Amino acid sequence: MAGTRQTTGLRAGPHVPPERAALGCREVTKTFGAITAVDGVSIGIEDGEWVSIVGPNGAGKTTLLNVLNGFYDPDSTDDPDTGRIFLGGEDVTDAKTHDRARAGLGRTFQGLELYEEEDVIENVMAIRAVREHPGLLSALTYLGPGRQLEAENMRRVEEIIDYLELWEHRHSTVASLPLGIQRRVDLARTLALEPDVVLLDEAMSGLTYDEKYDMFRFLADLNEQEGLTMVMIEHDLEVVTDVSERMIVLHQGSVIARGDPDAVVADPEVRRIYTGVDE
Amino acid sequence: MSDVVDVATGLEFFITGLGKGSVYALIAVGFALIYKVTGVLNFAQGWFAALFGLLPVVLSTSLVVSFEISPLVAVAITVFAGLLLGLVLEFGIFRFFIGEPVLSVIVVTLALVASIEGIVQYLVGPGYRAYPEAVLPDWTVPLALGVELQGPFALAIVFAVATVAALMAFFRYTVMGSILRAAASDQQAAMVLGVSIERTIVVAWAISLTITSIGGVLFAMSTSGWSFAPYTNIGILVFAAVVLGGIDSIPGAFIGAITIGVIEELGTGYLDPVVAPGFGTVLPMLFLLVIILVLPYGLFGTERIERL
Amino acid sequence: MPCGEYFTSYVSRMGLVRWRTERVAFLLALPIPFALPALLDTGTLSVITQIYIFIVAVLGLNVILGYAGEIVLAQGAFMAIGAYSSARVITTLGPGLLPAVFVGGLVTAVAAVLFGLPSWRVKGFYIAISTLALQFITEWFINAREFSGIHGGPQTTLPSEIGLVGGAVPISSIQDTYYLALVAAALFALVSLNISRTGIGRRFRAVKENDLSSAVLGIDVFRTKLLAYAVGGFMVGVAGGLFGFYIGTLNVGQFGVSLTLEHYLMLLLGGVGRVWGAIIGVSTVVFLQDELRTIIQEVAQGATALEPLFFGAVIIVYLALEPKGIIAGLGQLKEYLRSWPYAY
Amino acid sequence: MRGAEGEPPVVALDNAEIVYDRHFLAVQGVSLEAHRGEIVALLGPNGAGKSTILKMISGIGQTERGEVTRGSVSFEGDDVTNAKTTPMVDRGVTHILEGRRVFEDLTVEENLRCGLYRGGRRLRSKKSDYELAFEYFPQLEDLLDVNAGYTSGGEQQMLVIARALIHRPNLLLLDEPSLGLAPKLVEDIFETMREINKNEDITMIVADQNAKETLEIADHGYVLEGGQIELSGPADELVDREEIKEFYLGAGGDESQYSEVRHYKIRKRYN
Repeated sequence: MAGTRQTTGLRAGPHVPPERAALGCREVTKTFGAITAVDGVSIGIEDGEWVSIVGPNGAGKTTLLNVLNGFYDPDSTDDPDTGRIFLGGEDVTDAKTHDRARAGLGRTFQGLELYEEEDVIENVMAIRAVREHPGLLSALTYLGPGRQLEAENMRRVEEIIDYLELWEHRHSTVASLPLGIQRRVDLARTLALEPDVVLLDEAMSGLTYDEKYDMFRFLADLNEQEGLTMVMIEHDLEVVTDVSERMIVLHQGSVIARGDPDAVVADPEVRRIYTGVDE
Repeated sequence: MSDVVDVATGLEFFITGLGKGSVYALIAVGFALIYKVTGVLNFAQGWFAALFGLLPVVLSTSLVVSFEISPLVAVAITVFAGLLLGLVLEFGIFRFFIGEPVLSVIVVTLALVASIEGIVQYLVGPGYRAYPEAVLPDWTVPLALGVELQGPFALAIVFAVATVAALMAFFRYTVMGSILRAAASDQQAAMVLGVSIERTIVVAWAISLTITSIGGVLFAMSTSGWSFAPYTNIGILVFAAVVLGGIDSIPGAFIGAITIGVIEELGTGYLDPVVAPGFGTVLPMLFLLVIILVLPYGLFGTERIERL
Repeated sequence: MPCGEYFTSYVSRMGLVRWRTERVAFLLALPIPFALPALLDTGTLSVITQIYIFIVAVLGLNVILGYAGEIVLAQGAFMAIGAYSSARVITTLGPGLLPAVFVGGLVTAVAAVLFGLPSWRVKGFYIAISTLALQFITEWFINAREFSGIHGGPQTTLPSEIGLVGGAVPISSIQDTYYLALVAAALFALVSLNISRTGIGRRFRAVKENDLSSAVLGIDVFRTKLLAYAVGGFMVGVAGGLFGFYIGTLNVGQFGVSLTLEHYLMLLLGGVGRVWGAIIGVSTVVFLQDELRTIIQEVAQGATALEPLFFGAVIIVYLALEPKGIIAGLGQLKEYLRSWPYAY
Repeated sequence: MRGAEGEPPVVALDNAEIVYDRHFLAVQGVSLEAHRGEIVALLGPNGAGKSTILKMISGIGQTERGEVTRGSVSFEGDDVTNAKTTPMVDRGVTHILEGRRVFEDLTVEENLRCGLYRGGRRLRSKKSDYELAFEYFPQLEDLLDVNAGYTSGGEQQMLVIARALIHRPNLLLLDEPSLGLAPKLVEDIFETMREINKNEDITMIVADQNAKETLEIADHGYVLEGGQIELSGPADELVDREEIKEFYLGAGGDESQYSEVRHYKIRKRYN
């Protein structure tokens, strides 16, 4: 990482101004009826950074991701400067979910949300088809450029599958695969988008040590070699402190601490709320 | 003077609509109940109503076999037959489709539609059959401006309101009601709490078809006789009613059905002569499409927050 | 899988006929449908023609229901729109059968997209019921003589001889219609297969399997659904136009809810989402209906009205035994034979 | 606490083989026992067959076309191989399925109410209906009127355990109770499980990914891999076994290894 990081307190504002961040939001609030899931949150993720979001269950972590990628609309505010979401320096608050994905925002899911009846190749190809797909006529006739494009897509997808070491499962129906492999298919699917920023919603949840280790191998490689920006929700603090460069702690919808993971974890307030280890 | 007549006509349309709507409500509530508890979209609902509407005619006249049962008893038997058919359907058919894809179940109900059409055509054909005099109510309820509410419609309103109130209380306050809803929400999770899915489905079908049978008979009574075609219309109007109310809501189905009944009657009265015959029956459908675009979960359906 | 054969390119791996045995079987089977008119009586030929036409229609339904997963209950209305609009084109403009059927398909595609608009806000059963409402409206509209100026009257009779394009290549006998329907069925089967192996079909299936994650991963769900409505609607409309010519005289009653039910049964019985499922399903159902009619007439004269009852019963029993359709059943059989004599 | 001498185990699998869909072999030759008052831990990677074993004990596996094809399952000394769910529930087996399966459309109170039926009869006890639940999960009392679908993951996990608790089981099967929960919550919930086990005399079988926490509360543990038992023994012994440490903490033992990943670059195979 570039050494531009300012050393600020754990209760300071966003690390990077949201409007200039790879992904950011300014004072975003999301309520469901009487419940305020996300309460005036501002974040700014730097390009190429690996950031973890932690917090107790119900803290609003997943809701925040959902607001960032447009699955939920944030509550509208009177102030035009608040409640805004930025992707790669552009205000995308009014952009549709699928347009944000195409603009480079990938995502994996806590509950996987795979195409369960399809095999691994189909799962990845479906999202690959978002990036590159032939015109209607070319597809219906399967002639000319359509055919070449499909073959090219298939080549790219096979590359992703090879990269994530999913060879032996290529033709297995996703529903029949163990969780560790399913989580990898989920990652493969979002890689097919060729994203700049990936939101990882508990991508290690329910995995064994070895499976987590593998997953990290892939993520670290993507982060370092491809410069992919990672925003990760994760409960395992060892994981968080070992790999991420910055950490954001959410509690009851608000950011209660952010900054260097080791410093954040050492914070007594965070320990009280999150880890439950009193010293 | 003409103003008074117009108001009276309007009121009459409205009252008839209310009565018709209550008949629809009985059938619609039966539909919503099945959907709520078992997740089955019973496309045969209107056809079941037709079958039940026909049964008193079959039983009390020598139409097919010479039963010659007293008409009132015949109506009672019909309602009981509703309960019985519910049991038969569960034990004979739907039991085998627990946990199967929704589409398969839909096709089963479509196949039931075909089967019922076959039976009805074999028994009586499409023609009109007069109802036995003895079961037709000869009284009416006088209302303002000389408008009267027909006996069958009055009965329908009473039955519909009572049924909806009873079902709402059942689902809200009884353990069995909670269990039925739990089974609808997550079958496996309910099973490991000892809920017998088979039994909940039996209960749902039995209640549903009992209510439907009352609706089917009352509709025939309101036209003093039975014929097939109107029931197929009802079959579709009922879907509109249920969607209007929000597909899984019992009071929603009731209010949706009343709304459909009134719109249909007013449309038929005022717009048929202007546009084309039958427009009144189409009007509720147009209304439905508008509602779906404006209020996707109907008037009373539970809005789900989509989660990821 | 056969050993000793390897794919040398992605294009060959993604081909439709991939294995040598498949290629041989395909070449051997190819002439059979073309030889049938010489071998069969006109009655049977007429039944098979109907099968071809319905295959086109059910393949269209398969695009909407099987690929995109939208439960659309307006199949009858789509067929009607296709039939009446191509009939209208034939009777007023007379450009020949093919252009008329093409226009019928286009009109139906437009109608289908309109029918699909509610999928902007709702899904699942709400779509099922709102499209059922549109079926109802369409039937009423065509039945109303007040609108004859638009649809040409609820009962329209088509000329029994029409040129394929303009006056050229006249089509009149059942044999001619047979070949026309055969070509149409083969063409749309190929189109369906192409949809299913290209990005379009993959996006359809993605939306069907999980619309929420699809949207988050960049698929425009609403547009994808409307595309399915358009493509499927076009196919159903073409089938409607052909069916209109096949029966000669249009009557709204033929395009009712029962036609929708019939096509659903065909597709579900065969196997949703599979081209071969649609083909097998249509053939099975049409032949089954035909056989049932004959048997009932032999056993009990006058009991023909009971045909739908038996028809319904057969379907329920079949689905109780094999709820995923014939294709899935065949797949299981194949799996069983493959591992035979070991259980697993 | 421990079952009396000579008393048959609450649950025993004897050399059981479990097959799905007539062709998929999920579990092979597994024997395990849970005695009265014990907490038994089932550990192992995903797809090792932990859930499958629980599902075949409660009978719910049959709805997924699972079948015990060889060996036997016994409950309190009686053979219950391939028994259906309802009779097993009647005998006092309650299964908490993986993934916090609350009835989302029902309120928390209605969810709890569903636990009040067993064997077709309403359960009666001296305490009021939900008192037992509130004793261990006091948070639930404030949530009674909230739709269960709107509660947080932790609250949902508490709700399903509470619902099972007022169902008064003899044997409680828990599938991945810690999945996706924050560390503090995992600790709290496992502690509560131990309390319930002690105070209410409920035998438990816990299948969980979180080996450390699970073995901490368990009496006995089994480690499964590829559908077979690789390792078993008293929990306090298992905790110290090298294989367990290696499996759950990586080859280096206590210290986490993820930091290595940051400096580890895999060889690019393609591109």
